[in-house]
Parts: sequence; structure tokens; C-alpha cells
Amino acid sequence: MKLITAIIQPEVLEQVMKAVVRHGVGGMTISEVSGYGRQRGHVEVYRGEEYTIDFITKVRLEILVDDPECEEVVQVIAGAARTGQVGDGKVWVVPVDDIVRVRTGESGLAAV
Amino acid sequence: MKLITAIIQPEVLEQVMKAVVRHGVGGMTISEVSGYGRQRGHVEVYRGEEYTIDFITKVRLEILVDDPECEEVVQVIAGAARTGQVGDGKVWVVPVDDIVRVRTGESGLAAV
Amino acid sequence: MKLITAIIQPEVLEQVMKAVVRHGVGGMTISEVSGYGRQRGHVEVYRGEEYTIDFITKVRLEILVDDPECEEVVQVIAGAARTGQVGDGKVWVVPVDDIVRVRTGESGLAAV
Amino acid sequence: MTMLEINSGDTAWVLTAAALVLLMTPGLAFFYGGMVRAKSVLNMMMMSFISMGTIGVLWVLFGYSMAFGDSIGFELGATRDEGPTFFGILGNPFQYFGLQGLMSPDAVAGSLPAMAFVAFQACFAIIAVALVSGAIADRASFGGWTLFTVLWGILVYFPVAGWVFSFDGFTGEHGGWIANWLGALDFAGGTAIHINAGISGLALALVLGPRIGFGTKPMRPHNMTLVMLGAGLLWFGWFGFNAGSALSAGTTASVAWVNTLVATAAAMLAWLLVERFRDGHPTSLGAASGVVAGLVAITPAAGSVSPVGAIFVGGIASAACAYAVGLKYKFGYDDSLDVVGVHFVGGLFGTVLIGLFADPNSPAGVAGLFYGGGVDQLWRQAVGAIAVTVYAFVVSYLIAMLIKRTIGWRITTADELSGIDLVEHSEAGYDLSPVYYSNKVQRTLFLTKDDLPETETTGASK
Amino acid sequence: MTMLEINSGDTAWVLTAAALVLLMTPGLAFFYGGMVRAKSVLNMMMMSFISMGTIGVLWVLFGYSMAFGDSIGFELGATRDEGPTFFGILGNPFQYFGLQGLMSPDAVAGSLPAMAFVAFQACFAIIAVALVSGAIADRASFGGWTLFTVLWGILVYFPVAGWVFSFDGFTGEHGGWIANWLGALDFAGGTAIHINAGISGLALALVLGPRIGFGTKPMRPHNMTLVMLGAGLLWFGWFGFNAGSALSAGTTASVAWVNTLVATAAAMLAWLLVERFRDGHPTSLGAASGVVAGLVAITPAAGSVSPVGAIFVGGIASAACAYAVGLKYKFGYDDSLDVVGVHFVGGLFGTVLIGLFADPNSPAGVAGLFYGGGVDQLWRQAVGAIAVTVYAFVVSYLIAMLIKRTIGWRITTADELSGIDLVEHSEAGYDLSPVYYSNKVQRTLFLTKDDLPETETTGASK
Amino acid sequence: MTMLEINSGDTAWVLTAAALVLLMTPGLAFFYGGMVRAKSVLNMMMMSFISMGTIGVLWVLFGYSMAFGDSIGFELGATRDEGPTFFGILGNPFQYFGLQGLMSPDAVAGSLPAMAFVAFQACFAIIAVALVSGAIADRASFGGWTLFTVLWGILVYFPVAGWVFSFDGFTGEHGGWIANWLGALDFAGGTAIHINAGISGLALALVLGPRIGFGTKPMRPHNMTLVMLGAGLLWFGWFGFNAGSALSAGTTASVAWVNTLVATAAAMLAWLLVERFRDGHPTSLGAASGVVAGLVAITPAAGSVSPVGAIFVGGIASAACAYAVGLKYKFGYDDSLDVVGVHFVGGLFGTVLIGLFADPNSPAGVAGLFYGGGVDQLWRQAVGAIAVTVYAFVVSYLIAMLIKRTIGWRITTADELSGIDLVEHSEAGYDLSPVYYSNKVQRTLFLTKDDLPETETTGASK
Ligand SMILES: Nc1ncnc2c1ncn2[C@@H]1O[C@H](COP(=O)(O)OP(=O)(O)O)[C@@H](O)[C@H]1O
Ligand SMILES: Nc1ncnc2c1ncn2[C@@H]1O[C@H](COP(=O)(O)OP(=O)(O)O)[C@@H](O)[C@H]1O
Ligand SMILES: Nc1ncnc2c1ncn2[C@@H]1O[C@H](COP(=O)(O)OP(=O)(O)O)[C@@H](O)[C@H]1O
Repeated sequence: MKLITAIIQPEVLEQVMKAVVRHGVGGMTISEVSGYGRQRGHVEVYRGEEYTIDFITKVRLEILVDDPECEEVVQVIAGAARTGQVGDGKVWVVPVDDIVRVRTGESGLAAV
Repeated sequence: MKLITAIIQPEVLEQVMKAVVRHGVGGMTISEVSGYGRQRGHVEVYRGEEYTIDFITKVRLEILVDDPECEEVVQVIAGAARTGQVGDGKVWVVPVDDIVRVRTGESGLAAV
Repeated sequence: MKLITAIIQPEVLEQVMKAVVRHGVGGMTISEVSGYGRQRGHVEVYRGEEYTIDFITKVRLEILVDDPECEEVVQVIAGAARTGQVGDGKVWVVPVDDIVRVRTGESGLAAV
Repeated sequence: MTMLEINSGDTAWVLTAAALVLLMTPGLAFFYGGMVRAKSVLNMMMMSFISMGTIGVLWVLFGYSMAFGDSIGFELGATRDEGPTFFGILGNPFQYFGLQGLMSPDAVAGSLPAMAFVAFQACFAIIAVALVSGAIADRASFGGWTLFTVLWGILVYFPVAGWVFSFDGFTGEHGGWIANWLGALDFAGGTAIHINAGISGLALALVLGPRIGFGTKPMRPHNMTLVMLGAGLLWFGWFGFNAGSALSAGTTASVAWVNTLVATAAAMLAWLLVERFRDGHPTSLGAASGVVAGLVAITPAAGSVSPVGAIFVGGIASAACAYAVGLKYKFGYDDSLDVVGVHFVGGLFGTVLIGLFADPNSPAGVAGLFYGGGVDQLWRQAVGAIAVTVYAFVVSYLIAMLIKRTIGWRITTADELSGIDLVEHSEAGYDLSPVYYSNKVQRTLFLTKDDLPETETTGASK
Repeated sequence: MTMLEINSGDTAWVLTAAALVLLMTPGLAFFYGGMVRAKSVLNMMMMSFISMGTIGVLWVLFGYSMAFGDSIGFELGATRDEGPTFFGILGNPFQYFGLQGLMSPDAVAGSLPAMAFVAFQACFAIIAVALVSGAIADRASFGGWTLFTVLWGILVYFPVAGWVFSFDGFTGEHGGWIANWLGALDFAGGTAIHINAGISGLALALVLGPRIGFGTKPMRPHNMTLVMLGAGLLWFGWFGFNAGSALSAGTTASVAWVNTLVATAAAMLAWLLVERFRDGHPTSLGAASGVVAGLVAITPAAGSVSPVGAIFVGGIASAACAYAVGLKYKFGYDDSLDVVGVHFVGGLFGTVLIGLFADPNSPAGVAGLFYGGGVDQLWRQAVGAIAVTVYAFVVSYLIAMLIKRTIGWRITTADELSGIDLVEHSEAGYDLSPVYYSNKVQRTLFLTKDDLPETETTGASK
Repeated sequence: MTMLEINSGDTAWVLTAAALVLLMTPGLAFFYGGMVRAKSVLNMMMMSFISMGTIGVLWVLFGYSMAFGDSIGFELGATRDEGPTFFGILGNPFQYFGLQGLMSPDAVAGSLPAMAFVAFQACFAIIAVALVSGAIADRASFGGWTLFTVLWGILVYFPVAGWVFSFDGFTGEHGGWIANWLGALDFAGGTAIHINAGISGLALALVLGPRIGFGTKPMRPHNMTLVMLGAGLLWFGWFGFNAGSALSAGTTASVAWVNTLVATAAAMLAWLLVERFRDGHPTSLGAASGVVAGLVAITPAAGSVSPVGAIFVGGIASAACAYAVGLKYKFGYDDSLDVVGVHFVGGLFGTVLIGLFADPNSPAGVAGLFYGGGVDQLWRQAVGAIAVTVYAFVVSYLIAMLIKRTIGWRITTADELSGIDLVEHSEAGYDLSPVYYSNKVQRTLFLTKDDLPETETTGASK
């Protein structure tokens, strides 16, 4: 079992969600984060003074999947999230030892 | 060492926290997330129009534990968080290579 | 490849960020969390009644790094975040199977 | 109805004052709304807003008439030499039904068009009911509360307003007993509004029982900027409330204005000093609470004390309230937003302190104990205060029990945990995230009470 | 210009009322600002604030003169026995250019200094423009909107205000045709303000096209406390609007005051009842909307119906609006914040219902159909309403098309997705986090329209 | 004291105006509160609120008497033919101690009850002090600030208010030197309020030193809706401030009202234009700042310029302020919320521009340079402005140093980083999360200054 984590642009969240659900993923967990990366140097003027902006709002997706699906889901996410602009984000995969569904207590693959 | 991550209903946070602390866990990190899963189809009416609700507020718990305790802590969390309703959430376990306590610089088990 | 996660005090975020960037890290993802740990027992008075405070605002950093740099980056973070006070936080490392850069589709080390 | 000519300056002031008082109810909505947790802010505000709806309509239909129609009552011995002997209990509800006849240019009240007086007093009725809601934050069904506003208006407020505000010969031959027969001084409603609402809040808090977690969790205000906004608007509006109660634009109104400023200033300082020395920090909630406590206390006294007297009235009452708000933890009634602690206690102090501080040089021209007037005014004040306390508590308690037994009062435990805004109004107060989720909801859980560990369920008499 | 003596009471009331009306525009900014999503709150508020800037200046330069200068027009047969035969179209823009001559103590309007009347009416002009903005939330370039306020003021509002508010012999020998020649009753601007702004909003919504996601995503209010604040300030300010329109402090103002209270109270109840039975829950947005609907509806009628009549006017109009706000989904025009649904529909109902509910005992002294007056007043009301509807729609549509063809109206799709606040104002509404990021920004993406899947791009006529 | 009859219309207007001015202080609390970071919002608001407490009480005790009691001073050559020769410095503090004697119906000021004048002027004193606080946001101990309000009121404001507002023969035989001997025109307080508070803010900013991070981090407003609310309430209240300063409800008040509208409208446009062309985007903070700059500038001039002149006064002063707010970065004083840049500069421009734009047809009846009046009025304006600048700066600086040396001014570096709300008030502004943590706190760290890297510690003279 794997945990896929993706950092994406907020504006593409909806299309990413639809893409992975269409692909058969049944659940996911989402949170708001701030990203620091290549996408910077953006300059804002405030009261006549210029400041460089460092942190940019991003969305973080976490999806638990079974090993065989993992590769494909990563591709689906990356595909749906791609705008081709700097700042599109990252997707990464971490191994998971075990999963438990709280409601039923089922564990392992059954809990995904 | 393991990292236990749990997605739970916000209303059970307090009892989960008390349960794991009673069980001997000394620390945890909490954040707010939005979940997408089986628990949906909830319909809201706004200005006379109906909309389906997709994302639901959940709480995310992260707890670092030593390997031997891991199994039990997962059970404690799942037990305390269970209401038996769809949407109760998931608990999963990820292997951790190393842990450092910032204050002291201690690493490994001593840092948990 | 590794994922370094750090829980730190909000006030040191800026110096930690500068330290890791100076060290050559090109990106990171940040979020706000609440921490529970040794740092507690803080008592507040409200309307003449006393209450104990359990959760304290912390910042969570996630940094993807290549295996050889990992150790050092962890040290840099821990060093920059240390104030020596209880509540300074934790840094931990999790193995990562794969990383994809959304913009280009590159994967593995190239995507960091 | 006295037949005087309409004075445009007095009318301008009273119409302005009426608008100021109207604004107090939204102000209260923000004051209360900011004090609850984020998940109940809308319900809290709606409890105030709905009062504007129900009482606004009732007032026009028969509320004004029940308060200011010629009073039903009986003859009783006078309490003063040559004082009135008529004990007025309730205005005739049919006399001004639907405000009939009051649109005529001949319909005047003092130097005002009758409709200006109707307008001004309407806003008093609205805010009185709204004040009560603070005692039952986070847990009362909106239907139950709406019904309460109607019943309380009819059975408690309209009669009591007549007792206190209806002077013989002003809008009817006979007015209410407290103003005329007893002769208690209540310039702008320390009894009719604050004691009345405050003690009714206690009755409701007892009937509904405490919130889940009361006494064990702090439940601090979720948005202090909203609380401060409420406090600011209340203070602003209260100038209409107090100085407007002069019903004319002259010296009396001006004195009441200055007293409303300085008593409140002193009260804010007093509350902050109590906090500074008791808790270590002067808080913004303390400042806001002190402001309201001072305003409550000076309400009955605005026309009968000097500005220096007002400093004492405001300061003493506020310090008393700062301690009184802690009593709920001791006695276990969940007066959630301190309606009892501030409005009942503050109203009581303000009303009774008149007996001590009334200055013969003030517009009321009465001397209190400290100004050589003896205890004559003091006992009148005490009797007025006690009468309203007892009447309001008993009737409110009965109304509350009636609602509990019929349509029910309290939302379920699971709904209370999830938050009353979503269950009663299907809304959330805030969605400030710059991230746009499609159709995110903040409602989450469908727990039943049995799902909770024992310790979590308070001894609420659900 | 009538030469009467200045009455200080009337002046006090009208200056107060003017300040109250001025406050309505920030009130509207909060009402509208709270209803959009967090990423557009500042732009929404700025659309109201900029109206205070542009119209404030224009009014002084020539706007007042275009509305209240001696009217240009022509003779036409009278519509009533001995009624005026002059059909006034537009005030002379040069007569009071730069308000010349109006600082003189001799310059009076009724019992007021002319400048007090200038002040009062200025605030009407400002809010009328600001109201329109709700129809095009989240997507209009700030430059385009600013230009619109100027053109709409000159071409639509100033003339129409003259038609409705300029009475023969008050500030010029001839006033506007609706007030004088037609004789439609419009106490405070149901036609000139609400029908006018409402239908102009429709024209703009059609020209700009819907927001991305309109009809498929709820786009609920991001901050209901701000909406409620707006509603509270609007209600408060509206007492100035309506009761101030009496232009004196006496019975007429007092009646208008009470009607403004009770119609709104009834309207709030009506909207909540519709929601309760149609959707299951009475919402706070519904309460706020009901309040505004009631205020809109009573605006034209405040001086011509009884308080009981006002309950009907408010209740009926509000229920109608509660249904009308859903029409945009049916017909596909994105009247984002219900300017059409509330202001046009509410204004229309209020204006026409006068023909039914006008009470001969009210200050206006006219009898509507239900009071035995036949249909005479009814058709006058209908003609006035229709005339303003047609004129405003056509001219606003033309102005909007002009702007679209020249400087452009709509921000890009990517900017709309990221949020208009950042692109147009380089600001974010909120940064409430206790964590201090150095230079965090909420702007993120530089998408082009082509990057979006087809289904996401609505059929907006960009 | 002049013995005239009380005019109810004038009284109605001044009581209303007083309430409007009172509301400005909470308005300022929101304006300032929204501009700081989330972690300091409560402290910022409390600095305004506490002024209402301390100054409110002091005013009643002896403040009014120090400003409006019969003035202490000396004879000096007159500056005009037949002008007064008495140079008044300070009102007799004992004459009206505790407002003695002013409750009497015989105590009048012009056509007002003396108490109405007391009320109106009280609110001026309160807001003047509160304005200063913006210069020392986020870093001043609450005790230090509270003490400052007391000392500044006594040593700076009460005397200066007497100089400017106390006219010979109005409340005492002799008034202050600026109003009478010098004859500078200051309708509503450009010198006594804005120059006074603005330059005092500079003194405090210099004594306290800059915030950590000043000049290197943007420190943008955390809640622009709160800022806009503040701006809206300030504008609303300012009608009381300016038009109320006529002390009667007639032509003068009406002219001042219109000027207050149009100068502010022009000022908003001017600031937004500067931003549009300098920075690329017109911001909502710019609109709010422009509004305040315009209000400040027209304050002294409201009764002495024509509406067209007001457009120039507002527009010019606002553009100047828009540039002046950047000076702090150049010179390194942390005037955090632009008290110097807006109030001092705006007040200065407004005061001096009278010398150019004063219109002989305006109520003041004086001709400025552009209206053929030569430089006579211009130098009087300049002298008045300079005198207040110098006096206020010097005394404020001394008071600030005294506080620094005794009870201390600045909170610790660690506390400043964590946020002043928690350390000084033990509260957090917001907890908007729908998730209920038991007892979450936002306070986190107990850093000492040594823990910070060098670059982070600014050269503040702690
Ligand atoms: N090494 C990293 N570790 C964790 N998150 C990262 C890392 N690098 C980038 N990110 C996240 O990915 C986002 C996009 O990265 P950025 O470098 O700006 O663009 P791109 O991925 O298109 O090259 C960042 O805002 C940050 O949230
Ligand atoms: N595959 C998944 N990956 C990550 N999080 C998930 C996944 N499935 C569910 N979740 C999280 O668990 C929560 C509950 O899941 P849901 O399917 O609604 O109910 P249940 O777990 O009771 O079957 C979701 O709201 C989501 O936050
Ligand atoms: N076992 C744990 N699992 C996850 N997070 C933890 C754990 N223990 C501590 N933390 C996080 O680290 C923070 C600091 O821990 P604490 O015990 O208070 O101080 P210290 O790390 O200095 O001993 C906590 O607030 C929490 O966010």
C-alpha cells in the first residue's frame, strides 16, 4: 500500500479530484499549504515600497492506494494538475505499512 | 520507528487525544483537513437550488511512535474515534528512518 | 529520496527557511498545525476562571531531498530551529519511493 | 393624549434616537455573535434579528397599545402626598390596535408626533427580547426561540413597559403603576429592560441547562473584533436610548448624554482594573463588558445623577458585574454570555444606586440618600426592582417550561457538537480560505448522545 | 426656489438623515462584500466605495443641477384635472453648476438650507450606482466599473432622479414628469433608485456574462457576519433614506419611520417562512435578504400606506423576491448578488402595491384600490415603473456595450479563478493566521482559458 | 457665558453630532485594528477604547474646564484692527470642575444647553488621543499607553483645544489665542486634532523605535474588511465632527456637510490615481487612506471653502499624503499606521490651503489668496499650524521619554514576535476554526532577543 502526496495549484484542485475519482479512487484528504520553490521573485508594491513574495498558497492531496494502482494514479494526478507553468507542484509516493478503516476496524487493503 | 497518521471526525478529537495520552503517548501534531470519501451525497439547498457536498472537515493526527507500541496505538485511536458512521476516517502507518528532537538534538528513539 | 518533516515554532520559520535555502534546498511546503507535547500546563485565566492550555500553534515543514543530503538538511533545520526551550519540536525522515514534478512529468531525483 | 404643538427639534432628536436604538439590536447581534464559538455565530445573530421581525410586527399590531393604551388597573392608596392612587397594570390592547388614529397630525405625545414615540419605544421592545438570548447561546432551537420572543413580548415585556414607561396623561389617562403610583425613577429602562431581560435570561438558562462542556472548557469568543464592533455600536446607539428618553432636545437630553458617556468610561476602567488585579491582564472582552455594564447601570439613572455621580454609578456597578459574571461557574447555571451577570446585576445596581446618588440639581430634581434625601427614593427604587425581578422570572420560567413541554427547546447533543449554525440554518459563518473547494461543508458528524463518554455529557436538564 | 424660513429642527433631521444615507453605501459594501467568495471581497467593496468618489464629485459639479435645476421639457396634456401640463425631462446642468449660489443663507429648499437638500440627495445618487455592482460580482475590471459609474450617473441616474424627485417649484420652476405630470407616488425612490439600479444590473449581467462555475457551484457567502453587518447598517441608514425623504421632522417623517420598521420586520419573517417551507431551514442570508427586500419595497410607499398596510407591502414583496432570486438559475443570467431579484422585483412590487394599499389617512392622502380609490393611482404607478424600467435597461445596456467594445469589461479567466482582489487591487482580504510568513501571497496561478477543460468555461460572452 | 434661548433644532443636531463623533473612536479602532497583523489586532483596538475610558473621565473632572473655562493669559498687541489683545493660554481648571453648574437649564453655550457642548467636545478629546496610537502599533505596553493618554490629555490636548476652539465670550470671557488673538481659521480641528495628534505620533515613534522587521517585511493589513469598516464609520462620524462644529442646524452646517462629502470623494480618487500610476494598482487600503486624508484635510476648511474649493483641498492634500506615507521608510521612523503621513500632513495641508482657497461667499466669509484676499489669512494659518506642531512635538516627546524612563514603554522582543495581544491582554483576536480544540492557544515561544540572528533586530532604541 502506498500514500500518494501531491502539492498542486489551488485552481486545478477540482479537475484533479474529478480525474482521480473517474479513475476509481474512492477517497482522499485535502489541506491547504504554502509552497516555496522555483516560482518566486513575484514582486508586490505596498505603500510605494516593493517586496518579494516567497510563499504561495498550494493545495496538498493525500491518497492511499493499493500498490498496483499507484503508478497510474500518480500519472493521472500529474496529468490533470499540469498547466506547464512554474509552480505546478510535486507528487510523491511513500510506502505504507498498514491502513485501518476506523468505522469497521478492517485493516490492510480492505481499508483503502 | 513509525509515523501513525489518522483522519478522524472533529467531534471525536478530544476523546481520541485523551485515549492516546492515557495510553502513554507523549506528543502529537494536529491539523485540519477536508476529506472526500464514501460519506457524501449530502445535499444542501441554497437560494432554492440544491447542491451536493463533496468535502467534509476532518482532523488529521500525526503521532510518532516506537515500533512495538505502534500496533496498539493504532487500535486505541481507531477505537476512540469509532462512531460506526460512514466518514469515521482512516488510520495508517508509515515507516520512519529517523527522528530528531530539535531542542536537544537527540535522535532516534530518544527523540519520540 | 527522503521526505523530511519538521514541526517547529512559528517564530523561527523565517530563519529556518533562510538556513535551508542557503544550504541549497530549492523548495519546501509549509502548513500550520497544532502541537501537543511536553510544552503544556500553560494556564490562562478567562472570566476569572483558570484553564489549562493543551494545543499550541506550530509550523510544519515538508522538504523532499535526495538521500545523501538528507542527514545534513535535518541538522540544518534542527540547528536553525533550536531555541533550547521545551516545545522546539521534532524533525523526522520518511523514505520516498518516487517523486514526480507536475510541470514536466520528470520523476525521481530530477524532480526534487 | 396631551395636545401640544409638535416641536420639530424634539421630533428630529427622537427620530434620530429611535434609529440609534434600532441599530443597537444588530449591535447586540455582533456583540453576542463574536462571543460564541465560530460554529454558532449565525444562530446567535439570528436570535437578535428575529426579534426585530416578531416584535416589530407585534408592536404595531397591539404591543404599543398594551404598553401605552389607557391602563387597566384599580384604585389603591397613594404612596406620596397627593400622589396618584390608581394602580395601572396593562394598557388597553384595542385602543391603538394597528396604531389606528396615530397617523393623524393631531396625534401627539408631548411635543412629538405620536408616531415618533411609537417608533422610539418599538426599538426598546425589540432589544429587550434580544438581550435575553445571550443566556442560551449555542443550544436553543430556532423555532423555540422565535416562539419565546412572541410569548415574552406579550406576557412580559408589553405589560412591564407600561408599568415603567407609561406616564399618566401622556398617551392615556392612566399609565403604569411603577412610574406613577410607586414613583420609582427609571429614566430609560433599568427595570423594564435590563432587570427584566437579565432575570428572564436566568429562567431560560435554568430551563435549558448548560452547554456541553460548560465549566470545563473555556469557550472563549471566536471573534473579538466582532465583539468590539458590537460594543461600539451599542455605546453609540445607547445615546439614543438614554438621551432620547428625554423625549425632547434640551438640557435633560444633554445631561443624560454626558452621563451616558462618563458612566461608561468609568465602568470600562473599573472592569479593566478588576481584571488587571485579579487575573493579571486587562482584556478586550473586559473592556467591552465594562462598556456594556456601564451603559446598563446608567440607563435608569441618566436623568437623575450628576456627571460625577455617574462616574460612581458606572464604576461601582461595573466592578460588581465583573465579579458577578463568575457566579455562573459557582452555581452551575450556564448564562452563556453573561446576561444575568451584566444586565440583571448592572440594571439592579443602577436602579438602586439612584436611591443613593440622585442629585437634586439634576433634571429629575430628586435627592438620594447621599444628597440628603433620606431613604424615600431608595425604597421606591428597591420595590420597583424587586417587582420586575419577581414578575419576569416567574412568567419567563413558565413560558420556557411551556415551550420545553410542547415544541421543545434544545437541539440534540450531536447537533450541538457539530454546531448549531449548520443544523438550524444550514450555513457556516465563514469560509475565508482563498482555496476554492467545490461544495465544501463544515458539518461532519451524526453522533448520538450515547456515543459520547459519560464525562462529556453535562447534567443539562435536556 | 421657494422662499421660506429655515427650520432648525427640519434641518437637523435632514442633515442627520443625509449622514445615515451616506452610511448605507459602506453598509452595502459590507452586505455585498460578505456575499462573494473570500477572493473577491475587496473588489466588491471597492465597487461601492469608488461610487462615493466619482458620484460625489460629479454631483457637486453638475449632477445636482441635472436633477434639480429648472427642467428642460415640453408641454403635454395634463393627466389630472388641473394637473401640470409640463413634461420635464432634464434639469438645467448649468443652473447650479458647482453648486453656485447655494452657500447663501437665502438659498433654501422648503424649510431647509439648499445645501442640506444637496447633501441628502447626493447620497441617493451614490448608493443608486453602488447597488448595480452586485449584479457583476467577481469578474468586472475595476476600470470598466469606474467608467460605468460616471456614465450611468450622467446618462441614467441624474435624469431619472429629476423625473421622480424634482417637484415643480421646489428647486426650480419645473421639475420632472413622473413626480409632477404623471403624479406617480414614490416617497423615497422605489423607481428612481431600486427599479433603476435593479434593471440596470440585469443589463450589465447580460453584457458581462456569468461567472465561471455559475449554476454549477453554490458560491456561498464567505463571511456572513459581514453580510449581517451590512444588513444592519442598511436598515439603520434606511431610516434616513425614507423618513428623511419627508424633508421635515414631523408627522410624515414619523409615519415613514414606523412603516420602514414594520414593513422590514414583516419582510424578514416572510422570507424566512418561504425558506423554512421550501428549503427546510431559515437562513441568516435569508434574514438579511428579507430585510433588504422589505426596505426596498417600503421605500416608495413609506408615506402613503398605514403601518398595517406596510406589513402587507413588506411581506408580499419579500415573498416575491424570495422566489425571484431563483430565476437567474432558470434564465441563466448571473445576477450574482440578486440585484434584479431584490431591488428590481422589490422596487416594482413596492411601487405597484401603492396602487392597492395607499391609505387616504396616510400623509400622502391618496386612496389605493383596496381603500376605495379605484385604479387611478394604480396605473400611474405602473406607468412610472415601466418607464424607468425601459429607459434604464436600454441606456445601461448601451453603456455596458460601449465599455465592452472600448476599454473592456471582464478580467481574464485565469484572473477570475485566482481571484479578482489580487489582480485588480494587489491585495488579499484577510491574513488571519497567527503564523507570520515572510511575504506570503495568495495569488498562485497564471492559467490561460485554454488550460481549462471545456466544461469549466461557461458560455459567458466575454 | 452667552445667555440665549436654547434652540431645540440646534440641540438635536449637536447631540446627534456628538454621538457621531463618539462613534469615530470605535471606527478608528477598526481602521487601525484591521491594518496591523492578526496577532496585534486587540491591542490596537484597545488603545482606542482605553482613550474613551481615561479621557471620558478626565474631561468631566477638569478637562472641559481646562479647555473652556475662562482663559488664563496675558495682554498682547492685537494682530488685527480692533482684534482682541488678550493672549489666552489655558482655561481655568476649577471653573467647571466636575461640570459644576452646567446641569442648570440656564447654563447655555450659544443656542445649546452647555451640556450639549460639553458632550460634543468630549468626543473630540477622546479621538485626538486615540489617533496617536497608530504610530506605535504592535509594540507599546498597554500600561505605558494608558499613562500616555492621561498625560497627553492634560498637558497637550486640553490646552491646545482651548487655544483653537474656545472663542471669547462663548463659555468664558476669554478664550484661546489661536482662535481669537491670531484669528487662524480652524473650523473643526485641523490644528487641535490632526496636526496635534500627527506630530505627537512622530514623537512617540521616535522614542519607541521601529517594530522588528520594519522596512524589510511588508506587514500588510490582516483584515481589510475591518479597515474598510473603520473608514466607513469614520466618514459617517465625521459629518458630526465637521457639520456639528457649526453648533447649529442651518446653512453653515449644511455647507460643511457638503464639503465633507466632496473633499473626501475627491481625496479618495486622488489617492487611487496616485497608486494606479505609481504602483500599478488602486488598492482598497488606498481608498480607505484617501478617505481619511480627505476628511482630515477638509476638517479645518469645511466652513471656509466652497464645494469646488473643497474638491481641490481634498484632492491636493490626499495626493500629498499618498506620497508622504512613504517617507517613514526613507527616514526610518516607524509611523506604523501612517499617523504622521495622513494626520499631520493632511492636517497641515488642510490648514494652510485655507489661506489659498478660502471663499468669501462661504460661511466664514474670509477670502484666501486665490480669492483676492492676499496673504493675510495665509500667514495666520501657517503660524497656527507651526505653533501647534512645535508645542505638541516637544511636550509629547518629553512625556514619551518620561514614560520610557519610568514604567517603560516597549514590550520584549520575544513578546513582540509572539504577538502583543497574548502578552498584554491574554487573548487572541480570532478563532474561526470550526474544529473545536480543547483549549488551543496561539502563543508559542519564549525567545529572548539574543536568540535572534543579528539581521532580524532593527536598530530600535529600546
Ligand atoms: N523539495 C521540495 N520539498 C517539498 N515541497 C517542494 C519542494 N520543491 C517544491 N515543492 C513544492 O512544490 C511547489 C512548486 O514547486 P516550484 O519549484 O515552485 O515549481 P515546479 O515544481 O513547477 O518546478 C512549491 O510551491 C512547494 O510547495
Ligand atoms: N483513499 C484515501 N486516501 C486518503 N484519505 C482517505 C481515503 N479514503 C478516505 N479517506 C479519508 O477518510 C475520510 C473518511 O472516509 P469515508 O470513505 O467517507 O468513510 P469511511 O472511512 O467510514 O468508509 C475521508 O473524508 C477522507 O478524509
Ligand atoms: N510523538 C509525537 N508525534 C508527533 N508530533 C510530536 C510528538 N511529540 C511532539 N510532537 C510535536 O512536537 C512539538 C513539540 O514537542 P514538545 O514535547 O512540546 O517539546 P520538545 O520537542 O521540545 O520536547 C509538539 O507541539 C508536537 O507538535
